[in-house]
Amino acid sequence: MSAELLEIIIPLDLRYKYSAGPHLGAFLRALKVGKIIANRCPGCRRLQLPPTPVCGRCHIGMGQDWVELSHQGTVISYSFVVDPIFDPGLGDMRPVPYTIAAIVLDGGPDVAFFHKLQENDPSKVKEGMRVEAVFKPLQERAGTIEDIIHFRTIG
Amino acid sequence: MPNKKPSNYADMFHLISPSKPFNVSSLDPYVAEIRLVMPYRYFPGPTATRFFVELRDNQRILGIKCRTCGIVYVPPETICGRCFEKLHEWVEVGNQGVLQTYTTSHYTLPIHRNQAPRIYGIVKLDGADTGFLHHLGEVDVEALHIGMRMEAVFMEERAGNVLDIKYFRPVSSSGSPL
Amino acid sequence: MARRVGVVAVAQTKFEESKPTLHLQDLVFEPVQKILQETGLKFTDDGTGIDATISCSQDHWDGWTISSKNVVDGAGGHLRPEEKVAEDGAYALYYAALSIIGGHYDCILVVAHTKESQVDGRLIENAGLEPLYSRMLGLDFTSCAALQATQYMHRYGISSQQCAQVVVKNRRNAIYNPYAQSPGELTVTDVLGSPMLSDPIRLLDAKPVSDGASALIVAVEEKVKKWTDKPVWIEGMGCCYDRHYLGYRDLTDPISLTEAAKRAYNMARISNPRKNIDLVELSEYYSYQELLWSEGLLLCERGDGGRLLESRATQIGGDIPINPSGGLLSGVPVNVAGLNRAVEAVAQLRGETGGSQIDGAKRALIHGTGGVCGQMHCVIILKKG
Amino acid sequence: MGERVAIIGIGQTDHRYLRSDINHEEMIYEAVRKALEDADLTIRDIDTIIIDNMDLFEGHYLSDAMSVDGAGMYLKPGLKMNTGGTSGGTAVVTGWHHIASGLFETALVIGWEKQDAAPSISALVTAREPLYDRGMGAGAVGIFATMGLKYMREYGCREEHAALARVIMADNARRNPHAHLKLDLTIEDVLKSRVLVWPVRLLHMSPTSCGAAALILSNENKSRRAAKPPVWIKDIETAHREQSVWRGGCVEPNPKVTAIEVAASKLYRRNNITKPSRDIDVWELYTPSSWALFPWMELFSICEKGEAWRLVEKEVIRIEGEIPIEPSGGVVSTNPIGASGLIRVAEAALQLRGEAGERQVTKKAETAIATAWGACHWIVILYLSKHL
Repeated sequence: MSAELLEIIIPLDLRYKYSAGPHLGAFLRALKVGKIIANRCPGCRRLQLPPTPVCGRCHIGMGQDWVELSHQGTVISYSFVVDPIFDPGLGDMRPVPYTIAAIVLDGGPDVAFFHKLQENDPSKVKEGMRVEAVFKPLQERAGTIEDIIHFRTIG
Repeated sequence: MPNKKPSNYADMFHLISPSKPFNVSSLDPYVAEIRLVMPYRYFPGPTATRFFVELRDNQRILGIKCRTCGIVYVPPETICGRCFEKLHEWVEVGNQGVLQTYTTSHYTLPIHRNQAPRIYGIVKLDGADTGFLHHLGEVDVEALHIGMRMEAVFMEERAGNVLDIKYFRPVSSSGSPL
Repeated sequence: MARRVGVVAVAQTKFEESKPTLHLQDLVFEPVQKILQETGLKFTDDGTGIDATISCSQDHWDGWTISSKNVVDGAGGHLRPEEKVAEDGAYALYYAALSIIGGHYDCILVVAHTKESQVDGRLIENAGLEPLYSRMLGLDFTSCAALQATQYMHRYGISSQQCAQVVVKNRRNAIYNPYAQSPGELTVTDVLGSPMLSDPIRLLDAKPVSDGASALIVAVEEKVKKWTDKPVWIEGMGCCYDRHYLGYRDLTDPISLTEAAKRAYNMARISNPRKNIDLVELSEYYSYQELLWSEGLLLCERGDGGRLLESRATQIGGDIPINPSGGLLSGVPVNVAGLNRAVEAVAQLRGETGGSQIDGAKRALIHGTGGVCGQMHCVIILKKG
Repeated sequence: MGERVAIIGIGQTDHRYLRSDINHEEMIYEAVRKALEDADLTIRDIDTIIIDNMDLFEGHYLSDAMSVDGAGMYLKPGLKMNTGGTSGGTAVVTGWHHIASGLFETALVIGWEKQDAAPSISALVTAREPLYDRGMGAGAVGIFATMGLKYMREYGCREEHAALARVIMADNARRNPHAHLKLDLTIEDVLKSRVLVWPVRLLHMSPTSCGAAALILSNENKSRRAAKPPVWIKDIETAHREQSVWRGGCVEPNPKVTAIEVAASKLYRRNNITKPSRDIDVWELYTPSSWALFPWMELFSICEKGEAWRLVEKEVIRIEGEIPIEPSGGVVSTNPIGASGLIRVAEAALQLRGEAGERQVTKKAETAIATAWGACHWIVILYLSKHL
């Protein structure tokens, strides 16, 4: 019996034409003009961010009740990504380190917004800290989540 | 042969060509291109390893026989799916056999090294009870027929996988190699 | 069988070659919303509504690890049971019915979705072949099916014309189906003149790329009777696996289909399927498969699939109509396929299919299949209440 | 109700970081063989087979199809399930419904994962919305960091206590021949390990493992004639959770009732479990991080809110203790994801049989809870008993 270890590497490389649908699509288009919008469930009246087509609790369609949220908010949770990670969306290693946070935007208390923080120093990131969205310059925005570069510390 | 250590993930990642995060192709309706690429690493296990090593080093095709049902599997399988027994009894089979079925594919996918057409066939090698799925080459498509005698052609450079067989081609006496 | 299970309601989206306006969540929610509105049922914990959800989708097709995440919100998974069958939709119905027979649930929503248009499915199919001996050759399910078709047609003298007639029949049937993607009057010449994909399978011999979703509610007998006056009962079901590697199988003999069918026939006490079944909705991803599957289902002898078709028995009005809805060849997404067969058969048994209605249809067979060249099959017998 | 369901066969591989010696089918075969031997059955005795794994972890589309020979599925009925981290638990539940239906006498349930195929953290990135958080999200560490932070702040527990929980699980794992990580740890070792996101350190998180596990389930009739004493799966419950929570980084601004609480209370009510710490003898909770242990203990009502860390401090959760939790060493010691939930059930069943060897709990074990957790705080709970 051969003691040799063979291995066979077969990449899976798929490219999806992915649809955002009317609700997530409206949110992304709003980012392009510098707005963060959420939608309100006609049943339980809570906001969904990012907007979704259906309320998981009421099982009813979300309709078109849109609310614009502040660019400022409060960090309720955070995480530092320091370890190198292969990103299957890039086909490459993701640049690290970066800091991600769950942020409750002013005017949108029902669900946290998930984004990066500018601050990467663990000693300076705290729950309850106030942050503000930093958008790319208007002409560079493409209508993606990356139109917000990150959230910077304020106050 | 030196024992090769399994590659680490970093080595695998280098096989992938990077791309932009995603492209928005339309804003309304909102459609974006999203990539999902992963290099997967498969360890063949002892049976397929021995089979591949024999292909690579000796250009020999081995089969494995189930003692319970008597079936000779080529390519070999560790477990007889019918009897649920582990297989141990290696047998050498010829590199010639009979064509069971074939097709010519007329499209090219990103995973293909060469442009279409691509001819596939299943060949039951002499001494085997199962068919061997592979490419066919040096073939006059019009003359291809079920029952045709075929033989394995090996790659010059062999890496220890199923592609060490380049393809099966018609045996000259019965077929019409180009 | 301790408890009898029946279908309360069915719903589906229209099938289209692409649905660029819909997120996967939108796609799932569409038939669910329809079925909730139609039945007035809600997701409840007290036995007065839907007890659980069983979904069907595939991570590869969605491009999403844990693809049922797109199902949870719309299909009642929040703080409630939701389970995903990672197989054809017929298996989801099979599992839902089992769970009700077992007694833990009384009413289950089954939902299946796929957006084939969002990705080149041939690359996914390539990943559906074992990596050592098959995947590296660059095969996809169409080229594998072509190997099966060549061997099957050679062994039994099936002609390309006969396969083309399946396409003509099913596309014509689809004219009466408002949800069908590609209905139309085609001729055998049209089919034989379409571009060759993998010899002998031409473009029109293969199921087109399709987006859509289907939903169905099953419940225990008492509740079915309470919630609908047009019940359809699940009389029998069976499923079965064959081996994977093509060279280890006799591709011309769909034994796993026959095994699955026998299980379903035994449970439904069907001795003569051709006689006892009024219509068949089967999953033909390629035209030759309708012929081969009709043999596997014991509707005719091995090798007689072509003759069965030519006898006109499988047309609407024949004695064993196959795919009066238009079948997969008229465009039904993978994964949704098997569940949608049930949706279509229920409509037939309820007499709601208009121009394609089979007169006096009492018992239907539905079939779903998964894996390369019909490796595994699921057969379910439905009966009008 | 339908047929009663018993576990009559248990098998698992030794779980390791790398299984370069074997392919996935051979790994599955190893577990299935052991389960059949344990039950003194052959594959012919098996009526149906349920299998689960995470498709994108190995890159296999329809992995059940390419596991037929190794799993013994040829010409048998079966299903493939996939519900994320809960998959292994879901597969057992699926088998349970199969037997309960009366249509099958025996069911073989298999969970497996071969995480040496690709780094699972990369595969897990694809569990996120591609147009929203896929480009940012990375692993589950943040969830447990928030959990730990909150727990420390509210209840006065310190890092040492989570470290002690990890030490106990490591001690248990060393007594489990199948466990992946068999570490000899001190509290100091844990506290010295690298911070991933404070307070979660490297040693607090579960490893990536290769492994397979198999269970044979059967009905009452067959179980009476089984080679080993049957362990009954008395009841099951599943609850998932909406996506908005997940998209907010799995953190809720105004925490609502969790899936664990909902599912556990339903299951307890149906089975007259009024004081879980007394009514349940062994717990195999699915704790992907030692920081999850405290909230889990409280959400499962093993103790009052804020009490879990004190119980751990008293070391009552040890194998010799009054409330043994994770005697197997838990998910932090062994995590072949598709098998992890199933291993919880297998380990709980071994305890009730009294066959857990060195990791057998000291107290008399007659009832157990095994769970599987995953995705967006989804949960599957199985209630096991020695008695019908």
